[in-house]
Amino acid sequence: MRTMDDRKHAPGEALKYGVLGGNPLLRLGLGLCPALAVTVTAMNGLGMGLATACVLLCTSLTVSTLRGLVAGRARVPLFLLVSAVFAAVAQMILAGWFPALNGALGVFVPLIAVNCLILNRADEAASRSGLMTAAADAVGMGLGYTAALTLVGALRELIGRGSVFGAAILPSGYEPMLLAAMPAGGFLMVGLLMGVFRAVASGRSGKKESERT
Amino acid sequence: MSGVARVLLFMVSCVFTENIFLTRLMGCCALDESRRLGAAAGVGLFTALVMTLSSAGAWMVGRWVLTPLDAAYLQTPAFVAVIILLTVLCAALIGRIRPALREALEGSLTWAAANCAVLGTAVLNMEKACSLGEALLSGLFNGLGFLLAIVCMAGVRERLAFSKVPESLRGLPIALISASLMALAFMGFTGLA
Amino acid sequence: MTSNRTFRGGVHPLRARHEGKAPTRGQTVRDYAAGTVTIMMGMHLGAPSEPCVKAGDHVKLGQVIGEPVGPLGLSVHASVSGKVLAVGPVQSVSSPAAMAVTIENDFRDEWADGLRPLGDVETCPAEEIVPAIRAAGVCGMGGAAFPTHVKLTVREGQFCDTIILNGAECETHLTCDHRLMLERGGRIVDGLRAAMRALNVKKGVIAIEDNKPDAIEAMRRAAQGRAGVEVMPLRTKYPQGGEKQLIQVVTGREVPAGKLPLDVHVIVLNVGTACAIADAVIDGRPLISRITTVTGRVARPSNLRVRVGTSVADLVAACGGYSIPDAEVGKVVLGGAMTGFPCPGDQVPIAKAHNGVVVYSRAEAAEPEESPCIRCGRCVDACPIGLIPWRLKYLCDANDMKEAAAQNVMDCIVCGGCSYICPAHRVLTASFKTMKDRIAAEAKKGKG
Amino acid sequence: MNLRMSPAPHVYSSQSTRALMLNVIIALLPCAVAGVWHFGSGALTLILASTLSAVLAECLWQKLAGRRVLIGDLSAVVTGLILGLNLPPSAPWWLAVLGSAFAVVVVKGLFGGLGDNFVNPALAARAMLLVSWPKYMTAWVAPAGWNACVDAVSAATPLASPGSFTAWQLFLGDVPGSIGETCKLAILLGLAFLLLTKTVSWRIPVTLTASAFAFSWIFGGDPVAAILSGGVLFAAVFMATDYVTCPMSAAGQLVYAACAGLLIVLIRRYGLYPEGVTFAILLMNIAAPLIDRCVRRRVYGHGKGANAHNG
Repeated sequence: MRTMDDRKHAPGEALKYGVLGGNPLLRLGLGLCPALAVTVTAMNGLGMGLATACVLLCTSLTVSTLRGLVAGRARVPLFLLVSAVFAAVAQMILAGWFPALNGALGVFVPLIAVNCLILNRADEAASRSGLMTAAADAVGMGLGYTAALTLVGALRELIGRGSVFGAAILPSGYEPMLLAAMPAGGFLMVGLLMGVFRAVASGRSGKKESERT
Repeated sequence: MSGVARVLLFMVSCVFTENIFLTRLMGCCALDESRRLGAAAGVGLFTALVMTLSSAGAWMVGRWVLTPLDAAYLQTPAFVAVIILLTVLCAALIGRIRPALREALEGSLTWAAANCAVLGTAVLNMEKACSLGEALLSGLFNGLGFLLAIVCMAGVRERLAFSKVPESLRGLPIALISASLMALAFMGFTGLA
Repeated sequence: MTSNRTFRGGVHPLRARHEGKAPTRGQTVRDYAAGTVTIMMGMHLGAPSEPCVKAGDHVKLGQVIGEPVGPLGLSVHASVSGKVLAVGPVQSVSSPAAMAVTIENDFRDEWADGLRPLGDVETCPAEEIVPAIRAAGVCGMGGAAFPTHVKLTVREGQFCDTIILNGAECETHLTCDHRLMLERGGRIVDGLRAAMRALNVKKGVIAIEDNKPDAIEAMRRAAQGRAGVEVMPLRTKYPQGGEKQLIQVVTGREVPAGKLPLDVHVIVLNVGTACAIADAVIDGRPLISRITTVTGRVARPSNLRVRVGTSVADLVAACGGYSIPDAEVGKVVLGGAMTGFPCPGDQVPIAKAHNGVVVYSRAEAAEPEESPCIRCGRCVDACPIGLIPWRLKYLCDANDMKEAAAQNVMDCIVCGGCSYICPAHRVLTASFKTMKDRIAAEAKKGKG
Repeated sequence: MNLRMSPAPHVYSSQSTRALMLNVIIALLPCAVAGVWHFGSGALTLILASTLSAVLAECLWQKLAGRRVLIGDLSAVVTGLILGLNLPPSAPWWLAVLGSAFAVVVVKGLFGGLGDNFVNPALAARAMLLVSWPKYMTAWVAPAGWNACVDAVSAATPLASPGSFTAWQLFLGDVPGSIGETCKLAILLGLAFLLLTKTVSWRIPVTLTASAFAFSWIFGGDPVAAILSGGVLFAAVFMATDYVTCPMSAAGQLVYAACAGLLIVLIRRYGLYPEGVTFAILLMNIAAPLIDRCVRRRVYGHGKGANAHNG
């Protein structure tokens, strides 16, 4: 039987792991700040997720290429600098082509540089593996993060405004619950979703255990 | 309004009304450090120190180096470099003064550089086009706000250690839900400054 | 006659619906001797004594039947005269197999000759007092049963400046000390003076809760003209009679954690113990009887002067039997309701330190169901030494010995106040006792 | 004879969780009656809706989470009742239902149930409703008897228009405001009952009120009006005294109540929200674990006092 780690390193499995079982936000608790701050709407969530995913991919590839050059204490600062460079690039692209989204995300675009998700993947995966594996890991994690942010954004938008991606979903008589769009609502939504994900995952593994025996 | 009153109002704004952790949602990655009160206070103090210094440092680099060179696009990497430098310096300083403390915080110190509250404060200072003194104070007060939030959080979490929290919510999820209720309470400060 | 002298914390079980003293408070002490007595060898703190009689022997009143063993050893004396029926293990309150000597009473009460009376406590040779107490087998009669001669031994470098007689009797239900003070106040003062003279102590304080004004009056009269003896009324509050609380209230000193009262130059004796000291010194009488309060669900609640070794069943019979059908008897407690020990059966014999027998019906004995802690803080208010019981409880449940010790669980005096007051009926005191025993055992293991 | 062997103590005080909760419910009744007297059918509907839904939500949550159903301890009734009395009389019924569900499930249940929540459920729910649906939570009607909410004559509270009501009106509750908080006479009756039955101690209600009085005087307001308007008294008696969320040590409770009073005045005077009581007490709830840690009784035989006589 292959271990979890083996599975993570096969590209297809890495994708699935990143989106579901090892979802960076909802299972691993990485990259919390943007997930709480900008996910007021589904669109913001999607945009933030994709931008982070791109920076993650580029950083992972770079770190993987440079692996072996730096080790020990100096590695975290190096990862930070690499992701800062790509975050600056992402900021310029967003500002140039998607100014509205860039405005909505605000200070959290440069803050991609210090997103724990990127640091964690650079440290745990990219600096220890080849280009292909690093890329698969980054894409899986990036997509998983994007999916989670979009989900949080969609739910908060639905409850806080009655719409998803700007399209009104709930009947016009719905009285939006403004809390959902506030910081308190963000904390609550992410916390609850994490609990749900964990409950589902433990329910599944429990089921598997019982099937096996 | 007198200078002292303005500073006071600015402090209330940073620490309570616009608390960087509970209202502006930066530095939440440090949520995991808030399990024990002692550790939380240590991390909070260190972060506040780094924040104060790097706010000023980043301001100097931004205003005196990047602006004259017309290199604003380098702001993020440059600020990150400043923050890393100051973090390492502060950690070394603490190691000199209180070696035991340095050892106790070893794991968390490096990551303080990756705390987005630090970079966030520096970036926001540039956006507000404030003076050096204001940048320094902003770093200090936001750092205090961060300290307050994480210490309160740790107090609550130490209490939660005795609670019958459902299995799937233990740890980070219930910490986030606690933070949610704290953020709700902090909304009461709205309008104070 | 009310007093404001008290400690911080505590509870008021007497003011609540559990006023248990009323039925026996006004009853003169009656003598009672049972047909057979079962005298345990381990009635005191310390190693059980070695039996020195065998089945079939005839023993006289006051004859030594158990020889002391070890540094905390104590002699045991026959409490009746008659034939030894058996020497062997019996069920005691704390152990299913405690070594004991069973004697059939011939009701002749022939005294054995052995102990030498010293006469008047004010004139007898001071250095002979402690040996006399030791020979008489006197131990603390308030509950802990610590050998009294050991307590009255002051080692090199230590000194004692105050002896406190504990007449607080803060436990619910018990009135034996109250009656003793009313009926034999002079003897109590004699005992105190004997102890004071033995250790050359100038100050003796008799501390009494202010719910016993008649006892305060009686003791004041008895103490008149006696050198250095003073009666001090205290506020009625549980556990006012706790050793540490008493020292704090009377002298303003605190016994440091892990230390003994003598470290703050104080010795605390129960009034019953003082009486036993006087009997030993003046008359050369060993400790063979004591006053025990028998109350609760018995037909005639009374204070009985009983021979050591009388069974609970005999005591109840002497009080007219159970006032409820036998099947309805739910719990029998040796001692008071706050700290007493539950009896495994009514054949258990009374030891030197058993000051009460309280009988509960099944309904009264039913424990309320434990529910979640609501953090009301009543336990924090009630703790006489400033612990945080609700938090300790979680640590004990999690078996976190290190943290529980750091939160001072070892300082818990197991008074029961927190458990009594808890509206969620959490099992607090018992958990702390278990944790204390466990930590003590661990420490012993580490040492040896 | 089958004797029980449970360890000491063998007696218990007559207070139980259920009895304490029942005392609080009884103490709340005068406020509820006064609220219905002033605000009529709307108030009654809200009180019933919030109480019933709180009990229902507690029952459902405990079943769903696989826990023992403990609605018999009446804590859900207290939460629902307090929330209902904290709503504006003209609020829609579904607001009460949502608030109760939030209080019982999110604020209390997720943390493990009674005793495990760190903020007062009713207060957190009220704050949630206030920030989520401000237009309902800040609409007030004049007290006009049974049909007050049907006619819905909108009116300003004493906090919004100070000086327009006499102290007597404020005391009897003949003013616009939340259902339970207007009639100070009813609240004082409740307080007297709670003190007589030793359900709560005097420390928090008295200190909080005194602190609000003193600080509003210091900040240049009318101190009498300050404590008679809005929810100061109701919160001081019924919400700040919540066992679960206030500090446990006596000294800690004094600090807690004094700070709460200061915060109330600060938020009222400088904050966005006209009434600071809810947020002030929530904030102090958060600080309570820290207060309990800082203000601690010295343990007998430890520290300075213990060694004073040694030597």
